[in-house]
Amino acid sequence: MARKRVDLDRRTVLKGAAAGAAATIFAPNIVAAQSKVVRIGMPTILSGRVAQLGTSSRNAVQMEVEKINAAGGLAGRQIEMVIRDSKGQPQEAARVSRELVNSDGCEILLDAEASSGSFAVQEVAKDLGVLVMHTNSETSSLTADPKIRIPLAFRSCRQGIHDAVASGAYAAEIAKAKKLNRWGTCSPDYAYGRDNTQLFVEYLKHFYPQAEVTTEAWPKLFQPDYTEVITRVLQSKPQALYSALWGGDLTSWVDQANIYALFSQMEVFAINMADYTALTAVKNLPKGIHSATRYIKTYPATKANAEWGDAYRARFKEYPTNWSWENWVGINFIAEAAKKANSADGKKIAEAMRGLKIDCPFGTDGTVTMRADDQTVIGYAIGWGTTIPQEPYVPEVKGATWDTILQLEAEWKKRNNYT
Amino acid sequence: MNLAALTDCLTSASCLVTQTTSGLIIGMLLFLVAAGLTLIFGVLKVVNFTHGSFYMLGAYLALTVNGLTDSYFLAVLAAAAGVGLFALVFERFFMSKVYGSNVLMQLLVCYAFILILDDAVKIIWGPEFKSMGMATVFQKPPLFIAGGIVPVFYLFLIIVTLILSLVLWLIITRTKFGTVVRAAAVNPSMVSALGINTGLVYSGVFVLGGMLAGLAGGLAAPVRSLTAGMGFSILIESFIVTVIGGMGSIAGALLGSIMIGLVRSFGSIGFPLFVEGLMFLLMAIILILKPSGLLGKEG
Amino acid sequence: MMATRPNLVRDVAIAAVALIILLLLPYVWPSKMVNDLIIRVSAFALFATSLNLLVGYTGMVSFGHGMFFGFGAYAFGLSMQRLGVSIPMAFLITVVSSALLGLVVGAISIRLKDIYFSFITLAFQMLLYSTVIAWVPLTGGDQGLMGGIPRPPFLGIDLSIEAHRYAFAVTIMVIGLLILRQIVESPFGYTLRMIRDNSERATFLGINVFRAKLTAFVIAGVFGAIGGMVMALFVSGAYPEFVNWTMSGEGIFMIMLGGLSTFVGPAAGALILSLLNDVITRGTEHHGLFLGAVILLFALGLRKGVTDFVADWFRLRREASSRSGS
Amino acid sequence: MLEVKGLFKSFGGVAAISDVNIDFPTGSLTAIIGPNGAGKSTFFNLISGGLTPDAGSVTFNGTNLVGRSRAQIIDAGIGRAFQVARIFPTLTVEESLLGAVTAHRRRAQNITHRFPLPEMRDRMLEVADMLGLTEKLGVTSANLSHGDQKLLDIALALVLDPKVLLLDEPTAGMGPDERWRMIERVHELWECEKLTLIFIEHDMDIVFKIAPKISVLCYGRLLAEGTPDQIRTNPAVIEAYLGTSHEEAAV
Amino acid sequence: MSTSPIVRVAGLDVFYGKSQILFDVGLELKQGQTLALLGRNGAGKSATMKAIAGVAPPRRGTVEVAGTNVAGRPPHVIARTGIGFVPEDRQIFPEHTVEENLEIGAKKGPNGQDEWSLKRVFEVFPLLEPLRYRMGGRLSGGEQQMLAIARTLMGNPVVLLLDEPSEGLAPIVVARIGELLKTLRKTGATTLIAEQNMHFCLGVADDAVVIDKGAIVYRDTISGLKANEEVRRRYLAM
Repeated sequence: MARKRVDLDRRTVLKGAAAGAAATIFAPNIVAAQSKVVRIGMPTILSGRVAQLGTSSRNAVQMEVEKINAAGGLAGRQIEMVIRDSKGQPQEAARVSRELVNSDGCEILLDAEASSGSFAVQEVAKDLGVLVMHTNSETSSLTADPKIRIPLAFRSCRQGIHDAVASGAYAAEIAKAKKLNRWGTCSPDYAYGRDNTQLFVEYLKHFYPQAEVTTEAWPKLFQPDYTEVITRVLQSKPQALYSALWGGDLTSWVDQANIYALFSQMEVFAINMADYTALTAVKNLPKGIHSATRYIKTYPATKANAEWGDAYRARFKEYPTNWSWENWVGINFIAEAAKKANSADGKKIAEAMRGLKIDCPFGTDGTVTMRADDQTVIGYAIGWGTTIPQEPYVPEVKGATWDTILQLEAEWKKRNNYT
Repeated sequence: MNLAALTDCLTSASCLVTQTTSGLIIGMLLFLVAAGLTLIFGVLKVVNFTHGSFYMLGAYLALTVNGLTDSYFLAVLAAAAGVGLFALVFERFFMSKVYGSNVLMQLLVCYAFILILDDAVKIIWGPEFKSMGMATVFQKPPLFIAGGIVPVFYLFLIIVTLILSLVLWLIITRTKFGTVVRAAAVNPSMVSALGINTGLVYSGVFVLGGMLAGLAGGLAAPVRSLTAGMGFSILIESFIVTVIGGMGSIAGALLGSIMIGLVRSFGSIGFPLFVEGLMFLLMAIILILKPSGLLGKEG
Repeated sequence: MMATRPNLVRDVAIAAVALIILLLLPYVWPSKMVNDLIIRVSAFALFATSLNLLVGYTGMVSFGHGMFFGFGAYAFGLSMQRLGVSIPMAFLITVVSSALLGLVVGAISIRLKDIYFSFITLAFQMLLYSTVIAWVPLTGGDQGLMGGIPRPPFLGIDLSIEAHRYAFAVTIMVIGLLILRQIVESPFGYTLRMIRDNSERATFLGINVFRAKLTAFVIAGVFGAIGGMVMALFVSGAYPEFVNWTMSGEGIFMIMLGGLSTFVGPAAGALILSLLNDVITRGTEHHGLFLGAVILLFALGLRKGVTDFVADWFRLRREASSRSGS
Repeated sequence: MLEVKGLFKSFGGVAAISDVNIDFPTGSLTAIIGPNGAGKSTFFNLISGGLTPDAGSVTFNGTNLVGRSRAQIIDAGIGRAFQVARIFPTLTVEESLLGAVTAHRRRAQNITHRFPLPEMRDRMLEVADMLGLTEKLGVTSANLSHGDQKLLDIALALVLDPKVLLLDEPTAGMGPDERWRMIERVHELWECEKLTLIFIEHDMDIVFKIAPKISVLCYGRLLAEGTPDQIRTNPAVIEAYLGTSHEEAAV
Repeated sequence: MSTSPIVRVAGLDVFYGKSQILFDVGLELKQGQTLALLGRNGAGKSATMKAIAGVAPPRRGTVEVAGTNVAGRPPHVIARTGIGFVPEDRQIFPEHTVEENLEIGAKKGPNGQDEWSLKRVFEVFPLLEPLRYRMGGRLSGGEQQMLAIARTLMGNPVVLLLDEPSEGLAPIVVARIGELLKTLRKTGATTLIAEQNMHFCLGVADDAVVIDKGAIVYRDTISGLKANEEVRRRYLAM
């Protein structure tokens, strides 16, 4: 079956490639603004080791665009998605984005890139003056830092600082109850891993000052063998361990830590564990790992959330990812704002989007809001729970309180001179 | 840098046991991949950049066979056999066409296969990362030796790889095939003049090297996440190992692997933020002192 | 019969014509996509041609040349972001620092022969890559230099304007290639060829092979870094991918694709590979499969670079005409 | 005068050259002969800096050359050509010779001018003319005939203005006519350039015809020295070359 | 003794790069015959041997072994037709023991002959037996020469090609090798010996061909050659 799909792919691909080349080289000036459709360019990662993130983003967007178009599109114009692979390389993301706008006539960019790519796309959007929705970059500074922020750029995904406050609060509560004072960390040695872990520790100590970090391990990103990292952690015998490892790195770390019986020797908080890709991949998932929710059907425990999860799974034969719901939010914000502005023009949509609140299965209270002052989404569901080895994987989720998050976020912004 | 922690570790039996076994396990799995790489280079003078992809293929084949038969041992055997077969096809129909031509052409053929295999794996097994799961035999609590923690599975892996190294050593030194292979590495034209088809010897070496890589992939599969592109980091580490040991020297590869394993395990105690750098540093120092590697021949 | 050798005047004239054509192109063919393509190709052309100074002219197969491309991008980006200097000053800093890097890496690597040289250059590149990824406060780690590279105007040139950026990139490329051309056609260029052909014999002519190789390595490093700088200006950032091994792999492929026996081969290869990449990624997410197949076709089928075919064709034609003439 | 005294060199414990003492007066022409493996090429390598002796001295006009770099030995005036022509296959004859002149005049690192520097031409043309390569200047070295490659190899040594020229089997692998042409050139060279010439040769007809003095090496030792007539009748030399008579007797 | 030749070489032209080394070389070897190929250094003896063995294939010409033309085939194919080649510089595998060197050469002959074993080799070459575990690289020149011959014999060749077996060896050792070849000759071996040392061939060979400047210039019995002062002086002596 897989083979058949390949053949089909290849044929369409060849046609597509030829047509694309011809279109771009011989007719570079497509004036899309006058056409009936509105093109939205979507650079994302469709190949390489994290390709699944990109394909799951594309899937979610496709599902939503069908609905939006059925309901009239953007102010009467049908959406046409132009989705391109950046291979996860920022310079390719920049190139592809420029090309999407300059020669494919895209009027809006839906940036489904990892953080590195997002900053590159942000630069392109700044240069070309188009509306961009960052759907996956969790790096706080992208929208929080006024030096980087631009008026036409929005973010529809979780943000590092929100996660950190929620995590700190949850971990502190467990620590208090179980007297977990000696902590270790084990996170990938790159920007996300470092920022995430540093902020977590900060808020853990904020809520539970007795906690101290006695050991740190920083494996490389995509490191295949974590043995030395695991034994290093075991040597220092912390009572609890925090990890920001994710994806395949997390699962191989879990597999390798498992045979050292690490999970029976300390409480483990792995923020990215409760993501279906990781949960379903690990064959011998240890019971009782604490994790924040990425996307999980059980939280928010609403019918809308469960229905969306089931629909996605029924259609694509796989679980949605964290990136799927974030793209859902991104495309729906664009659609709602266009409805409000009654225009498909980027600047008008941007105007309408600031402060907009929309209904959303992934909101804590059934809605999410695009905060006006820094153009990033708030009110989405964040929670923590512990794992069990089979469905529903994380049966009980304790939701974070947004009031605390927003208050501490404001203080954090002040400290960083972001206001 | 944390030298105090390192001295503490070196004087504590439990830490020594844990870190030494962890160093050995890192090293021995690396050795299986590096041994094939160095063997192929030694005999054919070809750098097989696809060796990491062989390892990846081994892991995926093991995953599939494990899923079908639920037997880790069959899975490992199938990985070795399957990759050996693939190596044969690769050598006969592609690599052998660029022997004796520009090194860059050989590099390009390998580069092409790295790209193709990564995509092929994604098409066949899907883009998401996979995990094979531990065989029930090894789902046991780790052993505690002198206070140090030694997982049962790793003990098994160390023993198996040691046995494999021994078998490899016996093949190379005690069998006619091995004797011919060593001779072909030194003087292929004389070997040919004695009536031996060197082309077949080359294929044999490629197959043996491929089987080792496949075996390593299969053996490690329960503790690795399987994903397209997983071969590359192992390839780079194998290069470091073979260069340290001397290109073409299997004993050198063993020495290099164990050194790298120990540098990683003890380095992570003493220099937790510089483990990677430590490996490169070790390589640079060794190459500066001995430009052809520890056991390499002066070229 | 003396072979006619290209003289400086002729090369300058060709460069001037090429530059004028490139500068006029946006007026004749106003496509932003073509502009973007040419800017990227400018960066890669400098990168590939400088690599060919090592591989093609000196016979030093470096697997780590991407190190300089990435280093140039970061050195330039960081000078602009952190030091707030002018663009010419940042350019100077980039050139000097990459020369120093070339000197240190070269002094260690050149002692090694053949495949060992290749690997140690690759190792240095991977070390730099690891450093870039891990040194988050300076480099931004995997996210690259964030927030864009400032592009303050200088000498009436404002690189935040696309047209200026385009003109700047092609001018740098043409001048850079002209300088590299001068180097390979200088006495030093012929010293390098002699080392490539027979370095043992070269020492018996009194040539200091180590010194010549080191000089070549530093020069190649500097021009590789300038290529990286052009790329950093274009994407307004610097990314770890620039320092990754794939960059070196692509550089080698550009050389092979374009042909390493002609001076413009690598630049032609840069153009072809960029086009190929754009077309393939546009059409499929399985670009590894397609690019791999193209590379295989090339390596097992053509076995020669595109400009090699052109050069052969010219030679055959010349020989045929001289034969019929005599 | 080039004086070799007490020269020793061994490889892995096997002596390749042991206790060789030979003087080469200025302007002399000497042939070195000896069976295969006698150490003739090693001897040349030791004089020209290709190898460093284990013991002994090589003195040229009063200065000891042992331990000097190749470049210094070249500057002192020792030039050599090789048994298998060592040339630059992708360069033309002209380019190779010009490159050698450039290197010799310390302009190898020059990047500001175009190759070739005009002042290098005369010497190149002079040497090309001397060795009869003028017609072949534009030919790529790899495409030269075997004999011309050997001539180019000698020319590469000659452009460096040597005072002593070492030729390792200048006629190796040549056809009969080519061989004599080559040796005539070599002889002419010796006469015109006032060189001290030392050459290794297997062809005894040639050796006896042109060499006023012959040194015979055998198993790394100097077996005999003398005029052609002395060598021809030396019993030790005959034995070394033709085998002992007892083999014949044993039949 | 059969009269039809086992090896018939005709019209060999060999080039190294652009220069022609052999011109129309031809020779024949009959069963049980020992033929000496004599000539001075560089006359083309090795080139002839290598062309027959396929190590340096000829550009033109035929090499018939038992009626089949093998010119241009890979060396191992030619070796399997029964051509046993002992190269000039012996090419012992230096880091293999004597026994391993022999083992590499071991194979059955083209018609399944399996006369040579380690045991038989050590009978014929008693000097090698005590050296059996010594590394090839640590043997003396004479020992290496014996090993090289023995190694080729292990492959049960129909014809033995010996390229300058006496070269670089001390006279006493040369004598020993000579004795050995005589022993082999008595066993009915067919051998082509390239030599510059005529005296060495006198008791060993039946017939001789003289090669000079890449062409065969003289053919006779070995005793005929010995008697021909003129030819000897012209092509072989100093």
